[in-house]
Amino acid sequence: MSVVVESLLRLGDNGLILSHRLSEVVGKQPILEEELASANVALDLLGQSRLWLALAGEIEGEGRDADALAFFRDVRAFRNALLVEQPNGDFAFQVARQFFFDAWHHLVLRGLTRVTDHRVRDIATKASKEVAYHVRRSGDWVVRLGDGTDESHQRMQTAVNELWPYVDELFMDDETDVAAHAAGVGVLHAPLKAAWDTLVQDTLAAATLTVPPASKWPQRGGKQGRHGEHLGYVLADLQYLQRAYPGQSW
Amino acid sequence: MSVVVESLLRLGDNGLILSHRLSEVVGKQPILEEELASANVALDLLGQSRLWLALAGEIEGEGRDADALAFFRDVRAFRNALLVEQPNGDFAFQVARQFFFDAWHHLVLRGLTRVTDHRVRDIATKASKEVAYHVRRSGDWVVRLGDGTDESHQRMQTAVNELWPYVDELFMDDETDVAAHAAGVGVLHAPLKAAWDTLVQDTLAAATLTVPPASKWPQRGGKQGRHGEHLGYVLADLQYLQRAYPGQSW
Amino acid sequence: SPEARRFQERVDADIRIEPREWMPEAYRKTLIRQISQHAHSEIVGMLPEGNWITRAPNLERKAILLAKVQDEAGHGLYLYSAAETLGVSREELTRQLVTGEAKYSSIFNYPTLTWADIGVIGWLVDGAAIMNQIPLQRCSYGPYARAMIRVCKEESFHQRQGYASLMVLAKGSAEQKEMLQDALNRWWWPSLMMFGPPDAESVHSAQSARWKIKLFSNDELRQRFVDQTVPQAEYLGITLPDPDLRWNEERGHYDYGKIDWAEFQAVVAGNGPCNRQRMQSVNSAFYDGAWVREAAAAHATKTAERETQ
Amino acid sequence: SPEARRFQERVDADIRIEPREWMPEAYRKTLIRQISQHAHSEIVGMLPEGNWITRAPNLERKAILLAKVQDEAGHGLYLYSAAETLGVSREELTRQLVTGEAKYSSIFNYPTLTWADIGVIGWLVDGAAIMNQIPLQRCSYGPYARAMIRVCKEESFHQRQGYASLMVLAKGSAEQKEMLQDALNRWWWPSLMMFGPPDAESVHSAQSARWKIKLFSNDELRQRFVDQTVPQAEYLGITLPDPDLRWNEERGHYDYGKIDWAEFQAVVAGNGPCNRQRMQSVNSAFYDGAWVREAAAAHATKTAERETQ
Repeated sequence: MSVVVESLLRLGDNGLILSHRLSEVVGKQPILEEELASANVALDLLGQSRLWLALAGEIEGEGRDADALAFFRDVRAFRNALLVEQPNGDFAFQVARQFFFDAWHHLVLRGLTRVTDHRVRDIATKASKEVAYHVRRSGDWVVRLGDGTDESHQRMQTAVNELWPYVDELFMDDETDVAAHAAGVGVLHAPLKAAWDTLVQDTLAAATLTVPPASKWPQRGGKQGRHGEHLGYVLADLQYLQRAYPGQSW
Repeated sequence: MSVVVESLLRLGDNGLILSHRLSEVVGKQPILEEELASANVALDLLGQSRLWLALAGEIEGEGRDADALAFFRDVRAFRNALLVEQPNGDFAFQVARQFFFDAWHHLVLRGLTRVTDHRVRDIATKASKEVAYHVRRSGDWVVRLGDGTDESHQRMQTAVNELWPYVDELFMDDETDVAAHAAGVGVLHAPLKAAWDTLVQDTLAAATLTVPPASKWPQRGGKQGRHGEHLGYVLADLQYLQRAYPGQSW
Repeated sequence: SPEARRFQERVDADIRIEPREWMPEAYRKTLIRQISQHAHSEIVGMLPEGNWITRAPNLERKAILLAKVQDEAGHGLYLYSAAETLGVSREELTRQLVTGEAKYSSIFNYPTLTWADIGVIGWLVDGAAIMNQIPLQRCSYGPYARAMIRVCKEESFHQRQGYASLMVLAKGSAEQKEMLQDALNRWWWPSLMMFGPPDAESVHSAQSARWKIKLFSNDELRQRFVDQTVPQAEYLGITLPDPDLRWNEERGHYDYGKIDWAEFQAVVAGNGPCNRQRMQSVNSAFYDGAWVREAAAAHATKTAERETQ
Repeated sequence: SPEARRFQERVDADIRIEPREWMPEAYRKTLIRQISQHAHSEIVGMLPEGNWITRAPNLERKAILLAKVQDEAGHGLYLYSAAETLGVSREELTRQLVTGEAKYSSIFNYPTLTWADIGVIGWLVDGAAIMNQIPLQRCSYGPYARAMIRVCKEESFHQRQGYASLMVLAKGSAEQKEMLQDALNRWWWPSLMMFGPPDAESVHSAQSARWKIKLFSNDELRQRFVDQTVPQAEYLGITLPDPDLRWNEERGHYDYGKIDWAEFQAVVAGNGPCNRQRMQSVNSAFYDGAWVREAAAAHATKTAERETQ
């Protein structure tokens, strides 16, 4: 598979899997306003994913459209980061996962608005406006929960600590990243780490939360297709209908 | 579909779905000895299910074996009672579900050892020995939890109350049951209710638990294929591999 | 009283009643009950449809369904706001939902078993809801009437989307047609029950009609719904599960079979297939989320204190 | 001391030490650690395999896997019993597992991602375990040696079943072969790590060898495992993911590449892909189930009291 396709799948799968996780908690949010906000984020991510996957399929040129890529790949062919496949947990966990992702996602999309490939630029330009709102919202929640009650502070700190080992993967560039960057369709992620650190440290400080120490052995492999045990269950639900009734229109 | 096949599917699907629920809690039991016992029950039910489904497929004569029936029917074609598809809940809930089912199952199997069809008799004879142990075990647990601590008593009573509306379905005979009985492959269930009531009342009494009042509007429909929302998720997991890789040997 | 007389005159003259105006206490209470029940229905209604977002058959349908369920949360919000103008707090309304004191539409106590259920809910359940709500755009209470205008617009959009998704099934494989017919068979009668008990047994109706917060009777609306739906079903090529359904030339309406009101009463009383499950979902969202609401309140207080320092 | 001398003489003469006999405190402690670590591994080992019971590809494989995982619970039980003969309670052993004081085999901190992983675990992980355990059937402590006889017999059965399921994949579709190769690629190195650090870095070994509770060194067992596995892999038609693997005529053994001991240390230290997940499962089974154990104990007490009345 070409590095271009591979790098687009990474973008598309992050959106698809995180929107799936958010879809699992529809109707179960603690505040009605958050139902709207959370569904909104899920919709944005799903919409972006459709664009990235469609472009991946188009460039691949083997007749796979966004649906074929979403519904007919098995777990080892998915390219999302491990962070976004983590199960929902409590609201603090959802907020931490979202904030870590959004902060990274926004930086990546801003970078993608400046690559040479205009198709990638166009999607990134649209998406980065949406994600600018996502990161404001999730960052606000980190602060509210961190600087809320003792219980919320504790939960928020636990969530930050538990998800911390999944952050480094977002900034590790492999051969695909390097090649996609050289091909004018991708960005290098390592250089974005400093800006991410600044935003996250400032936000955690405002939230009276402690920044965890660097992970000694960060978790990685998602974007190369080495996932955790949870993703298989996501796909079982996500793909059930297409696999049970293949080749039909809906 | 013939009433014979239909009535065998009901037996087979009960075992398949309940063993699936028990499989979900493997490795998560509160006592190691119960890991063994619970897996043992799951294995028995799975084994029985394979026999019933194989016989159903054989009689149907359309080339479907037990695997085809287990892995390639969608939710509306499943014939298990609503009771067995209820999600696991806490240990008390698992115990109550198991006991209500086992007590019924044992009576049904004893009845089936006396029908005219020898294939049904043979399976029932083997299965009823296994299920005699199941009902002793689950009944013992009802007593231990009911007559244990205040907390366990409360949990056990809650479980009994929550599952009570799913009991009546087990004893409602529809046209299929009547016809299968007439054809010498099935039993009527309504006449078994008195024996079930006696066992359950005695057990709940020994457990210092209260027998709930009769359900005013009992839940039903499972054995006609009208399930709850949970079963679809069971099938998504159960059938994933077969549907993702159709037509392959494993 | 002169106030009461003046109030009724304004209602009779189709002048909207606004929050700060005088209104009979019974009018206020009836409206609170009616609006909040509608709001609760939007909230609980998210559950049976939400059940299929993760399993939608393609990405476009998934996005449409997610957006639809999001709209329902939005409708819940407008309607709670409309109820709040009558002097009841959102907290109190939520408490009534969580404790089961307040009702929500019984239709949401049925399970969504297949993908076709989602389309059928859009077509029939939203269709019935719109039939109920269109007249309420002209109801006497201003905030409610305005909320209904917005809700109806969105619901009509949902209904068209639901019907469109059924057209695809109707033109699809034998399995898809069967799935569609099966969903219709299960949802048809509960949809007819959405209009409430027959007029003969309906309470409060006369007073509500005088107050213009109920503009047509249950049976009138039900008949309109049947009349509207039959040709749509024919166009889909599916059969409504009612052997007594036929055109009555004399009445100029479709006759339809006897509704099983015992089932309706059982479901209203809490014994439908999913009542417990829905209430458990509502309760766990509420109680498990209490710490989040407390945290948000605590943070808001801290922020306000810092600003005044 | 004379007791110590006599103890060592019996060990040297291959006479089994039994629970009531005198034994050095260090021997007892080492055995408790070794046996309980083995027991804990059986318990935690249920999780990665249990992950595929509900998703097994056919009913026969499902039954085989369920029975296998059940056997592991059984092994856990025998081994806890063997440890208990050394004067430690099951409660204490469980506490050590739950708090993370006691270790379990690091291999179970890797995820099972596809069905092929289940076969590969049977083949390689059980294979490595058997390689470790066969000599222990002759170890100096009677209850442990006897437990190992039973465990080895069942594990060999599991290993054959695992290998048989891989043969089906190896003869299957291109997708299945790819799934098999991929699983091998992920499990090969962690399997080699199961034998523990290289002899040069291994602690306690000399004393354990003298006590006959460790009869071969880590590297000896690892080499045997490699020598046994290479022809099995060839028979399956798959490639072990080690470019340095080749037959060394001179040594009469296969040479193999350098093991990434940094990864091993990271996983042992708690940073493997699934360490947290496994410990969360173990903890929630233990804490969420506390009320069940309390109830069983309370009921047993009540029953005993009634019987003495």
